[in-house]
Amino acid sequence: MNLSIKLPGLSIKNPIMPASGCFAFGKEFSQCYDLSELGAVIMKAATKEKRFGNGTPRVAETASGMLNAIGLQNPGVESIIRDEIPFLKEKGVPIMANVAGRTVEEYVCVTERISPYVDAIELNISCPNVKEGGVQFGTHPQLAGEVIEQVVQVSHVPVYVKLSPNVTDIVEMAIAASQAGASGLSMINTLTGMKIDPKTRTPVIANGTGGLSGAAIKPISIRMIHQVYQAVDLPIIGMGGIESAEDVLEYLLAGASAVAIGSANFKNPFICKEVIDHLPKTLERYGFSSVEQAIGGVHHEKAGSHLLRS
Amino acid sequence: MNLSIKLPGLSIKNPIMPASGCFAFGKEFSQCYDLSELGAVIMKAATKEKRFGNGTPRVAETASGMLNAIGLQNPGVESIIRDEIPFLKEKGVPIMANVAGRTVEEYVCVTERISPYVDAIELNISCPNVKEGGVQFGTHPQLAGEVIEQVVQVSHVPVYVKLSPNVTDIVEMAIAASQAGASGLSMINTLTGMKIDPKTRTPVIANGTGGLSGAAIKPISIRMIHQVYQAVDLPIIGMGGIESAEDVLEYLLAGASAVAIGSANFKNPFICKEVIDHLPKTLERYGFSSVEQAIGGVHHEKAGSHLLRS
Amino acid sequence: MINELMSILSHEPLAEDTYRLVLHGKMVHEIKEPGQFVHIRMDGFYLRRPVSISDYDPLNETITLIYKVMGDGTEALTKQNHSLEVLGPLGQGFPIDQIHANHALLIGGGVGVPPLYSLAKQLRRKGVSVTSILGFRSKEEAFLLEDFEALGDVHITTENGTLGRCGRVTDVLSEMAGNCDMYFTCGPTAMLKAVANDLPDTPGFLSMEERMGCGIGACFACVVPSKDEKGYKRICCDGPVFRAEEVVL
Amino acid sequence: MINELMSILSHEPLAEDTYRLVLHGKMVHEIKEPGQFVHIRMDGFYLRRPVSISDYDPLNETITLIYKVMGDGTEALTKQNHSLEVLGPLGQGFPIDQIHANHALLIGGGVGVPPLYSLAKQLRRKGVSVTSILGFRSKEEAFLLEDFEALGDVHITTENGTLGRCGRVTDVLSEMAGNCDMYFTCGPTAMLKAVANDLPDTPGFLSMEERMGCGIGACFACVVPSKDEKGYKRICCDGPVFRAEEVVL
Ligand SMILES: Cc1cc2nc3c(=O)[nH]c(=O)nc-3n(C[C@H](O)[C@H](O)[C@H](O)COP(=O)(O)OP(=O)(O)OC[C@H]3O[C@@H](n4cnc5c(N)ncnc54)[C@H](O)[C@@H]3O)c2cc1C
Ligand SMILES: Cc1cc2nc3c(=O)[nH]c(=O)nc-3n(C[C@H](O)[C@H](O)[C@H](O)COP(=O)(O)OP(=O)(O)OC[C@H]3O[C@@H](n4cnc5c(N)ncnc54)[C@H](O)[C@@H]3O)c2cc1C
Ligand SMILES: Cc1cc2nc3c(=O)[nH]c(=O)nc-3n(C[C@H](O)[C@H](O)[C@H](O)COP(=O)(O)O)c2cc1C
Ligand SMILES: Cc1cc2nc3c(=O)[nH]c(=O)nc-3n(C[C@H](O)[C@H](O)[C@H](O)COP(=O)(O)O)c2cc1C
Ligand code: FES
Ligand code: FES
Repeated sequence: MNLSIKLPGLSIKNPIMPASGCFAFGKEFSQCYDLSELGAVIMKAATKEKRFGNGTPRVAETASGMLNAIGLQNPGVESIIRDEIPFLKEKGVPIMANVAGRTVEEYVCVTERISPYVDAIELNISCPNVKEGGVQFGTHPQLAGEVIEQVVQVSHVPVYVKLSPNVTDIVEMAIAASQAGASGLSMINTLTGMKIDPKTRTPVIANGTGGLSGAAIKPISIRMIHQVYQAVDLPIIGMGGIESAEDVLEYLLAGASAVAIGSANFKNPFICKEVIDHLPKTLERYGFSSVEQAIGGVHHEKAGSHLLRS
Repeated sequence: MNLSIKLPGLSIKNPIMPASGCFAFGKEFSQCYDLSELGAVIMKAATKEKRFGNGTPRVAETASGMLNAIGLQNPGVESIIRDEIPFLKEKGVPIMANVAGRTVEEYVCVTERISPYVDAIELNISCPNVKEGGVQFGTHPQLAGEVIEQVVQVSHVPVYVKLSPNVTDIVEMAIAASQAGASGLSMINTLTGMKIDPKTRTPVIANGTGGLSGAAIKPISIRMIHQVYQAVDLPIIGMGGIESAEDVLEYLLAGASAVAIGSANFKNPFICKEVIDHLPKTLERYGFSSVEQAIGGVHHEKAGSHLLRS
Repeated sequence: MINELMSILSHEPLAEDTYRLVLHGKMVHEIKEPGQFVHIRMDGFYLRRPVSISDYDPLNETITLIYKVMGDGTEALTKQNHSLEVLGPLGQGFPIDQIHANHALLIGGGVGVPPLYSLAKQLRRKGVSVTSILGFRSKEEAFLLEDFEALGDVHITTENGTLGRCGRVTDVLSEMAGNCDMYFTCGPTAMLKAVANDLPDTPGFLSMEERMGCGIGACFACVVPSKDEKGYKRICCDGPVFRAEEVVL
Repeated sequence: MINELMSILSHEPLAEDTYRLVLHGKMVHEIKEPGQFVHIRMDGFYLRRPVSISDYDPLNETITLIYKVMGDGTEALTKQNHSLEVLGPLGQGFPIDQIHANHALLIGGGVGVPPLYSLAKQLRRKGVSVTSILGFRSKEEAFLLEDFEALGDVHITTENGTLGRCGRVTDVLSEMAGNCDMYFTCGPTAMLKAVANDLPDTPGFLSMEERMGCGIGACFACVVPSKDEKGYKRICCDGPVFRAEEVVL
């Protein structure tokens, strides 16, 4: 079974990567399995300076999902280059750097610094958990276009834009990214949510709101990828609630070329490896002979062969 | 324990109502309990002519939720007035009519016809499951304002506007509704989603996309109500994933004045009555002596009393 | 219709991926006719699962279900051994009291077979002769054969030919049709359609399937177009059993 | 660190809303020191639940947890009787091998008491005298009293005065402080803060709590500000046990 896939900047042996922010810089999970088994690693967001992030509690449990408001805590781009990337390089796994910022200048500066050391950039214009920067770029096509254009100009490697689902029209955002020179899309970041504790009468998350992730959001992500696949000719890294090889196949069929697994790493730290192990059999069971073949499958299928009706 | 609440058009003895589309016109559920136990009933959407709706399958299961694309099937406003409303009147339960349409004219016409027979209108500008009409009004503040204004003019009873969560800025929509003369808001309708069956390589729902409801979406609804409560001075009927009296309290604290229970009626047809029965004890346990007292509670609470920290 | 926590009296494999589940509870007293169904709730699943009542015994207060593992929900069902939250009985079954026939033909495909069993028993009790055509994918997946044989002639088809005639139920239908004056069928919609087409002049009843939300008529998830003025039927409450001429397949 | 399906050897109420759970498995061999914890996964809950290891026995391959019902997850935990998916051992516990003390003071509040038990036993094994101050809400919620008494002096406080001194652990702290040359404390953050403030000159260790995502250091959910250059510690992997002067409470 051929699991490999070629994407801008990433020639990966399978389409499975841990999602940004759910895997730190890989050290912790390297206790669980050999990181070289992964298609690639998407690192935790990098900002120019180190950030402490939001107050705690930073996570809350929801039905089939969770809220988080970490607030982009990270040691800053220089420390990531110095202290984190060498470890991943040594493991021999392709690296994607998730880049965040408060201003266009910060995005540009971080990309300029980090892009020579990684295989691709994931431009995070969609983090709902920081007060300034981040999400406003991700909800206005014009602002998005501006930051993407400038980042693409300075980047040494292809730039994937990570889209926010908190928008009326995801296609409009995807088109803006495409026109601004993005090489690919990452879909989706978290949906803004809140949980209130009736005991304290306050939001559970210190920040008030947090980003909703996990199985709960999968139908929204699948819908958005399905829409964007039809409208924009860019490869998509799909994510949101992936927990099994079947879920991966659903993403591929919707139009993703590769996927990232986020919160499920917390449920089961071995999940990425397990999904990789199960993927060949799953593809086979549903009649596919490669990952490539499944991509966008639902768009090519003729209607009318519905199981219930046959 | 005082559960009663006074809203425009609705003086209700408790804040619990079945959500539109999940209770038809009440006949089926009247086999389960006496409908007069309910705060009010929100009827299935009414359109001018009868509609058959979408092809089947129309529902799919998701993690802690479901997708539906019924497509506003209903017998048409005249039949609803003639064949359905008398039954509910006889039960002595306040009635809210959910009004849908393809054009401003249809919304106006249905409201004109039905409003004399009911206590309030829930203006459905947020159904994601019909190709034309419906959701475009719910995602553009200006279009929303226009239809709301005209509907308010002809309505004999207060108009609540049912907002779609599929927007970048829910506050903007709420403000548009308020400025156009709405008496209240209903939040939220379903989020557009999709599920793909790898066996058939097609979407499970015949319509392709469907509306996501259930516990999965509760954090999104709570967040939106929390935002809108601060920005707009209109009473809010909260909904999305309510399954327990604790959930009701969470909605009240976020800023809802009453709530509607939708998909959970399918899990447990007795749910509305059970929640009403549990509500007094639940309010008491968390230190409230009435429903009124809990409304917007999280906005009045001073921070710093967090359980985990005390 | 009640929502009952029913205890599980027995739960055993019957054929490949197919299980027989015997439930105990008061619900049995509300069953009106064969062909009604129950709606099963399980932890971790948002929607209930509809399953036909295959047999029931008011004296011992039992309801028997036969189901096949089709996905995660039925897979999880196989692990239940203590009790189950069941809503039912639901829908309209075969109107046994109004049926006047001499020789009934029962045509069941796969998990369409179970509801026909209790029907067959009740038809015999009324003095109606019963011939059954039961279609399965393979010998390993076939079940209830002896039970049906005790009630009349049985013709088996399997898609892979490992038991009975190789092919589908419709392949033997023409040979049988002449003898019967009424038919009853349950199975995939495509099969129902083929059967109804093959027996245009015989009065017949179809038991239908569709994905369900509420199961009680309130959500309009399970509609099928109908020939009456209203234009649709809800499978969960107007059916699942319909007269063949009522619905548009 | 392993993820193990551990079998449940016993699971019984210990005090009001408080349970003792004895698990069997290989994980015990990886425990380095008292104060480490495990991360428990249960069906229907998206996040795992962190619970301290209260006692462990490599010979019999058992791990003992003591937990209190605080919400839906721990409520569901009480119903588990067969096996449990457990990730562990996690975090840094009390560095028992590096501890040089003559007389240790242990201060535990509520469900902060369990991890101190195995610590107390190991301190005694090293020849360190142990005095314990255990605080509970009420007599009904108190537990492990005899177990601690077997290891040294025990002072009990309850908030409602139904057992021992009426009040909080800090109310008896000053009386004890003089005798000890090192302290160890676990409980709500407010209590840890009060204890650390009351014993500014005594070297001490705090075991902390925070809501967790991964439990292994990868998500940054569980940080606490620290006094070093990095500025933070992750409770799940740098802790849960810290030297009092390391963290900012
Ligand atoms: C009136 C009625 C009677 C039935 N009687 C029987 C019976 O006696 N024995 C039996 O084995 N099966 C019966 N079925 C089919 C049975 O309901 C499905 O096989 C079952 O719901 C599949 O659930 P799952 O979780 O395994 O599959 P999944 O595919 O994981 O289910 C996902 C969702 O789709 C629904 N779904 C999937 N397939 C069907 C289907 N064929 N019909 C309706 N809903 C479906 C499920 O209920 C669930 O909501 C009946 C269906 C209906 C409508
Ligand atoms: C390192 C560590 C060790 C612990 N050891 C013990 C122990 O030995 N005995 C014991 O009874 N309890 C212990 N706790 C607390 C225990 O984790 C919580 O009581 C438990 O998670 C509550 O779960 P719930 O589902 O009942 O509550 P819910 O409020 O329903 O839980 C919702 C979410 O919040 C989290 N949460 C709620 N309260 C806490 C808390 N105090 N700390 C961390 N997360 C929380 C839950 O894990 C879950 O993710 C420990 C916590 C930590 C961090
Ligand atoms: C704890 C946590 C931290 C995250 N941090 C980041 C981040 O730093 N940058 C980013 O682009 N996305 C971040 N995300 C979003 C994920 O990468 C992913 O897009 C989202 O969680 C959906 O996938 P999932 O449902 O598999 O978790 C974070 C998610 C979680 C749960
Ligand atoms: C099957 C189904 C049909 C619905 N039909 C309507 C409708 O006709 N009009 C409407 O405004 N909302 C409709 N809704 C949306 C619900 O009223 C409600 O806003 C939504 O489902 C969220 O609540 P819940 O999570 O409790 O289901 C429908 C929802 C479902 C599940
Ligand atoms: S399943 Fe709801 S109407 Fe039939
Ligand atoms: S819980 Fe993830 S870093 Fe501590």
